[in-house]
Amino acid sequence: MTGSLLETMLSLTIVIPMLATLGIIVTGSNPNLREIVSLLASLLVLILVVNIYQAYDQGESISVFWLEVIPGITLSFRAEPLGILFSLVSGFLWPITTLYSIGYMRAHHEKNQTRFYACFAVAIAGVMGVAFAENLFTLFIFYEILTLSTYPLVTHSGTEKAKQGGRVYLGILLSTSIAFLLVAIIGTWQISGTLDFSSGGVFPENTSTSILSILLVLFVFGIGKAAMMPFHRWLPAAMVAPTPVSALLHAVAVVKAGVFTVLKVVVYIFGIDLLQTLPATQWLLYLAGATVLLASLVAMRQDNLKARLAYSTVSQLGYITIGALLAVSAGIIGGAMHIAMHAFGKITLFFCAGALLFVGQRQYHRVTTNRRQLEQVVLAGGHTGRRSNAVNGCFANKLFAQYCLPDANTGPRVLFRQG
Amino acid sequence: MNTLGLYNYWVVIVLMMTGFYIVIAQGNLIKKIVGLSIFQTSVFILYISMSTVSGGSAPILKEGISLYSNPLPHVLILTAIVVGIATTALGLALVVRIKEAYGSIEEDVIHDKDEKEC
Amino acid sequence: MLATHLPVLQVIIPLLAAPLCVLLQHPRMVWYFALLVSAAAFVTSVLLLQQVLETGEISYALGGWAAPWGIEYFIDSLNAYLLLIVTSISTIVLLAAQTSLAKELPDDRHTFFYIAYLLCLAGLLGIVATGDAFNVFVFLEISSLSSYALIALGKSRKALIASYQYLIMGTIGATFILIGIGLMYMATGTLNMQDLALRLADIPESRTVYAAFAFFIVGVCIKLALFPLHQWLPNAYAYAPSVVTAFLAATATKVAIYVLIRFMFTIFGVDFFTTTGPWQNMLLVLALFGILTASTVAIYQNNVKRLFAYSSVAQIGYMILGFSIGTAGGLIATLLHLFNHALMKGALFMALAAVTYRVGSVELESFRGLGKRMPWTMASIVAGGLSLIGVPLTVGFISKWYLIVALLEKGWWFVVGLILLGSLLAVIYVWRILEAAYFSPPENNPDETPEIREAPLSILLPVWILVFANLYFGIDTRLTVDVSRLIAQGFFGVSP
Amino acid sequence: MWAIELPPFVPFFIGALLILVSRGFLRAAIMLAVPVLGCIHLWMVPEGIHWQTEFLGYQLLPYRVDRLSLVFGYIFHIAAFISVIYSLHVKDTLQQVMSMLYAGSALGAVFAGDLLTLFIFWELLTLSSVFLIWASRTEKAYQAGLRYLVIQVLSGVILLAGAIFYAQQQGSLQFEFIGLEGVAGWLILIAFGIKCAFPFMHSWLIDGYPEATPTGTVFLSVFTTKVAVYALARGFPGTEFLVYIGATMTCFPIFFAIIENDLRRVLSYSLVSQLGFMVVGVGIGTSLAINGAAAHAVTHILYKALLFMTMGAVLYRTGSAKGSELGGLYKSMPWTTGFCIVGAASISAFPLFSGFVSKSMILIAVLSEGYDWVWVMLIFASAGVLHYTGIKIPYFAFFAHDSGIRTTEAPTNMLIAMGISAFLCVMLGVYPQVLYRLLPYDIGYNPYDATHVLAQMQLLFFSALAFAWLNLRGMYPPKLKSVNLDVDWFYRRLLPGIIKPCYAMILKTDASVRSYFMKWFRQFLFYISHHHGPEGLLSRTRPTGNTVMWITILLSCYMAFSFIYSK
Amino acid sequence: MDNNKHIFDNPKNIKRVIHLLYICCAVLFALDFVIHRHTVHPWENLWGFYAIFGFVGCVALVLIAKWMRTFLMRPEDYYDPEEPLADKKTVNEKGVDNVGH
Repeated sequence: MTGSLLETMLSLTIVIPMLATLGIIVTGSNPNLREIVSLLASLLVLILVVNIYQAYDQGESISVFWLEVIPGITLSFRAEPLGILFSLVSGFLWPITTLYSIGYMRAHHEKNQTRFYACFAVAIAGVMGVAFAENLFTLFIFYEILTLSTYPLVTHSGTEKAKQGGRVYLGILLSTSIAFLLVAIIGTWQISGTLDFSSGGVFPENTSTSILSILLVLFVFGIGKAAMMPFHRWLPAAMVAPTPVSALLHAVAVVKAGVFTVLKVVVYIFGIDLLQTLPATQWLLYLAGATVLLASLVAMRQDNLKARLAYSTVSQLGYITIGALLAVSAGIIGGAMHIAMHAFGKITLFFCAGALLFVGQRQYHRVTTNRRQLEQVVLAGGHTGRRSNAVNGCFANKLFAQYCLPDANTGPRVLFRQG
Repeated sequence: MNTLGLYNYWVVIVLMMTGFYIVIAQGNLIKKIVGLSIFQTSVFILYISMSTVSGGSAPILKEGISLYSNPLPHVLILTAIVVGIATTALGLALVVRIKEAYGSIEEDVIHDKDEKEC
Repeated sequence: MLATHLPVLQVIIPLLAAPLCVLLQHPRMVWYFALLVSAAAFVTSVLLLQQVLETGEISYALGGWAAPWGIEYFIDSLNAYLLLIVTSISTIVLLAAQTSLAKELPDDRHTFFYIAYLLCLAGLLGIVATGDAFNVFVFLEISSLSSYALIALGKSRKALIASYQYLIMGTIGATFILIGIGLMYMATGTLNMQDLALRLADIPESRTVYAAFAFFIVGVCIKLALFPLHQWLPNAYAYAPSVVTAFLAATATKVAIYVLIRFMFTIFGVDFFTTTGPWQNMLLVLALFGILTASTVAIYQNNVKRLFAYSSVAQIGYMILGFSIGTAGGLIATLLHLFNHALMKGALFMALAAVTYRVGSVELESFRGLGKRMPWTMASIVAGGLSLIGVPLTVGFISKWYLIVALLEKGWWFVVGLILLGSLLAVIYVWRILEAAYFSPPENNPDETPEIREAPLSILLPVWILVFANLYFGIDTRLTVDVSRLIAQGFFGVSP
Repeated sequence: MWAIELPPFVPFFIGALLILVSRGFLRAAIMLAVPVLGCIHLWMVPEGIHWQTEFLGYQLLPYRVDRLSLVFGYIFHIAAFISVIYSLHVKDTLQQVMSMLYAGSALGAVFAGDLLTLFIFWELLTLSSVFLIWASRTEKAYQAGLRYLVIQVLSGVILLAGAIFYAQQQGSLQFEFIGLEGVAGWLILIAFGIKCAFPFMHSWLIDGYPEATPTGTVFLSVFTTKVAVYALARGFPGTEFLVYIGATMTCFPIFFAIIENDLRRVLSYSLVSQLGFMVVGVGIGTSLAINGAAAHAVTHILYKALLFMTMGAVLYRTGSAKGSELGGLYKSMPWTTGFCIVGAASISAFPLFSGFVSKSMILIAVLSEGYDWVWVMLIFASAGVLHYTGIKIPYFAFFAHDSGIRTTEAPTNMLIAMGISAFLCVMLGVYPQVLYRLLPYDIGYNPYDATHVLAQMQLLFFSALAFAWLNLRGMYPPKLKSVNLDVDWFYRRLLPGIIKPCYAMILKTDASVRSYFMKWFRQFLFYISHHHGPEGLLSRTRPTGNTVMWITILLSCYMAFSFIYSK
Repeated sequence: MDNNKHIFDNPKNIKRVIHLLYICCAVLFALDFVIHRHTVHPWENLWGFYAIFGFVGCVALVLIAKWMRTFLMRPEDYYDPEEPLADKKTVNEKGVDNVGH
């Protein structure tokens, strides 16, 4: 494939969902057409990302430049392994979620379905933008697009409770991203003069450790989508959303964008060698470990199935953050893999939860009375997210533990095991 | 004696403070405008005072006089006086309208009426 | 030939056109005329900017008397930049004036409105174009007096009170500036800005200069509505006719800031500002207070116009903050925000004009459900709001970016934190509107008020021009950043 | 010679799938055919490593055949076959599928050549087996199953951690001798130990097995613990620590077994005790001892399955397996009674029964290595086993005081299954060479010499005498409807007892901190809105004078500064 | 059901079984003198070691186990979640049927 075709394809992964948004709005009055547009766009994106993956696999370097906003700060995209992985996961799950949504939304006779599908498509554009962003600025933009486009989804039902949840959702995500992430990004710009992701990090060698530590902390907390405690509240708060949205939040897009950003920052802004030398890394590791544990504990006490799953997600994200902060290559690999594994696991769980909801049983204890369904859920969960299993979760977990050792990070390791 | 020598500056300050005090303390809208005028007047005097050249005569061309006060501030202050008049006029016009609309020109009364409206 | 007279044409065209309006009694005709004048001014300013960028500063001696004796019109990149902002906004606002005013003003007042409008425009342009300190005062008063009149045209009787208050304070402010100028003249014996700058640098710092400085800065701060001297602004903006609000919000305060920059950096000099006395810190503290307090107050406002008026106070805080850093980077941030804020507030207040046109009220309550009924208007409010917050790809982001970069250069992390806190407050007050518009059902049954539909094109068009500019200058920053850089370079001698 | 080298778990997993889609007779046929065919297949497979893959730079050997694994492989097939027959009457897809998966996982674990594969099957064992407990579909079974699941998963996670440490230390994941050097060894030992029901880790077994379905218990008794024994034999042979662990395991459960009322629970305790023998054998680690442990595993699978089957049949027919509720069943279930006695004789290690030929190997190995006190403990346990299992089980279930329960003989398929295992018990007892040939090490060993037989007979008969004497004197512990505290008390009573108040305290603190914070926050908000709100100080329309005052203040400030700074 | 007399319904048969046990024990004990055992452990040489060990050990086992009941036994519903923590005194040895005799 020629380079320009590939560049176009890369642009298209972002443009197609945007166009789909328009198409959805235009065809809003005809539900069938509207949903066909959604599905088509999702399939197209899937095909595109698969092609990009293959091209990259064959050694092609794909990058595309859109425009320069401020001298040195550009809107540009590049396909690199982490991003491709993330885009593949999301690209694969989007059609599935769309299919599920069609059934779900119709069965529930939800209102404002056009808005729902439109926002959904924008969110996917955001995801693709985050995945392929070549620099922090581009990433930040799409990160915010993702935040804003999911708010209407979270508050879809329009009830006062939904709005309350939506406020918490938006409040935490926006405030962390503006108050911390943006500062961190500008700080990075100030220190290194670039925002481009480059392997090995961007900071000059003589940068003071304390400044870098502050930056790291700002980054980790600023990426509110990674749901590090104590900025995790938005995730349980967002469970008021319809189930397909929860799937979008937990599996396809939002939280994954968060931890993905953490990974990107760790690998391409700090660089793992530098990260290992920062004192803040240790503390954040402990915090991530605590997040894993506490969220699991809280999850156990949740009666609402979706809340339970939400806290479980918080806990799982902690694993990925640990993987990133370990600052060793296999930790990164483990973290990246766990993005995919957790996505598949959690989406299954949420779909099951949605199915149960359809039967009218949101409360966990009521579900237990229907043992058969519980078994299904537990089985699905057992094989994927929660119970470490050969098929997926374990590999990621394994890698973490493996590389905890050279660091002698006993604390997180022990915590990890408990989880 | 220096202090007394600059007496017109003291006048400026006294006038200015008087004007200010009226604007701050008086609730009556017209009185406020009066205060404002006094305040502006102080500035006129300031300008005129500073244009004085000791021993100089008024800046009117006349034979035999070689030392004149600086005429420029006088010119400037003419403009300022015009502006001051315009301001006062506009202010008074507004007060008339306010009186029509509220039936009062006392600031607190007007304030209360606005409060009630809400 | 004409090109050499551009600086004076810039001012003289609207100034002379204003009385001519009396001849054109028909509202529509006056409107066309005013629009034409404003467009001409706009073209002039574009040409001027071009000229300045090509050949450098332009000095125009009025009536042929050379400076420092005669009055000089002096245009450098800063002036040209400001002229462009003022004329462009004025023209765009005028586009919508006819339609918007039709609902807000009786027909017989239209002529009067356009006279005042053009006078105000002329005043603002005069302030910017002139190179003579006293002339600044004169034009300031021209613009102020006409803006008092414009505000008093508001429908509500509160507009009268607002106008009156503005008059008192504006006069005090202008008079303070006058005193300042007088004291400067006392110290130096010149009124020409370039000359003043040269002579002030020579003479030893005296109490006269300090007193001039004190009077001047307080006077300007009243005009630009720096916290806590902002109290005239919310009411004036809230109760003035919609187009007036849009025009004043986007231009008047900007021009005041120009005056501040010009006097501070050109006349008193950067060193005076940064090294002697706590001027910098005083402004910084006031600006920060302004940002936080006004943003917080904005959150609680139920009148959306008033809400955005408070937001303006906060935004002025950002500009003064950048100014008070006293570095080239800070100045760039201020200048960018000057331009960008004009764009966003212009767009927002114009959108409010559209809402007023259809709904008749800008209370938050009446915004409920507007997202569906007036999609384009509300979309423009979304865009403007996002810009206000500083979301990337909007102009708001650009200026905030430069502001933070400038602060980080100084190492003022704490201030960065406060600024971002201000942004978050902006999120909240913008979100309140959006939530009402998009996520709240209309208060009354839509069937009962079927007349609420999308605003007419004549209002929407200018709104969307501004929204588009909001986005365009958020993406393509060459013009604004380059010009700002050039200006800063002029003052600080180095390119940041 | 054998073209296809399928790992033995594959037929079972395929079988599980087929069961899922088949019904009735076909399903039964598949279930029967899988172990038979699998066993024949295994017979043909030569020793060696048959599969190799690479994963993350580690060599994985998912299918390794040697003599140690073969012993377990064969007996697992046989046991699976018997258990399948026993459960033929069950019409429960969940149980059937899961039991197939369970058996397959056990085989997978036994033939795993590396720790990662072992871990995978280790977890699959857990996941499939827990459904056999849940299949009872009672609340009690559900709770017990959850506890079982948690502990088993814990074992798996520890194994994983251990494996990772091991890989870190050794650079290899190969599952060979591990030993207790370093953290890895200990972690892996603990993981194995949990599954092997080491003291204080045994409660899951006592807790879980009796709650499973009658047929499920049979499956459970066969696989999980024996996989653990196999893993110990593979990874920790000759670890002295295990000798003492094993000795403890043989002795302490018997006290509990004596006073236990639920006969299936008694069998569970006896299971732990018998595991102790194997662990001792592994701990000694000589070829005789390892042989003994392996042989004991084989015989134990057969007789323990037989005993569980008889109890299962009783439970199936009467609905209870409580000693206090049973009695006199020999009248209506004579065959079952007979098989039970065979099983009891086997577990008690009467000569000519299977227990004898394996247990004696371990005893001799212990003695010859000079573990005197361990030996004493083992023979104490050997004597005791007659009490709590050999006599107690048949006595209370089938004889003793007639409970008045009259029922019918167990279903035919159960009888056949019991018959086969009873036959095997006797056969191995009479002709042990069949068993010995399969064992990992070639040693000439003959259990039937006069010394052993006599000593064993004396031990057993006098033990029986003690039973008779105590019983006649009325000193034997009566059967009481009760539960007896065991280690599970710690996590079922003590831990919740501690955690609940702690949790309550934390919640209370949390709530009060939260409410304090919220109160503070609300006050803050109130303060903010008081000053900034629509009628607040800062947003009210202030009188003009007010601003002018501000102007004056600001001006004076500037003036003051001006005068300070001017020279 | 069946009202046939079964083998152990006749107490005599029980007696017979017990007597048979006594005889066996006696014979086995006697055999110790007859058969020479090759022993590994010195204790094994003790006269009647296995017999006595078996008897004493089992009696001790049972007595200890019975004693353990005093602190291990709890009512059957001890762990049942619905019930409040049961009072230990509710376990009444007389109340439950004694099958052991």
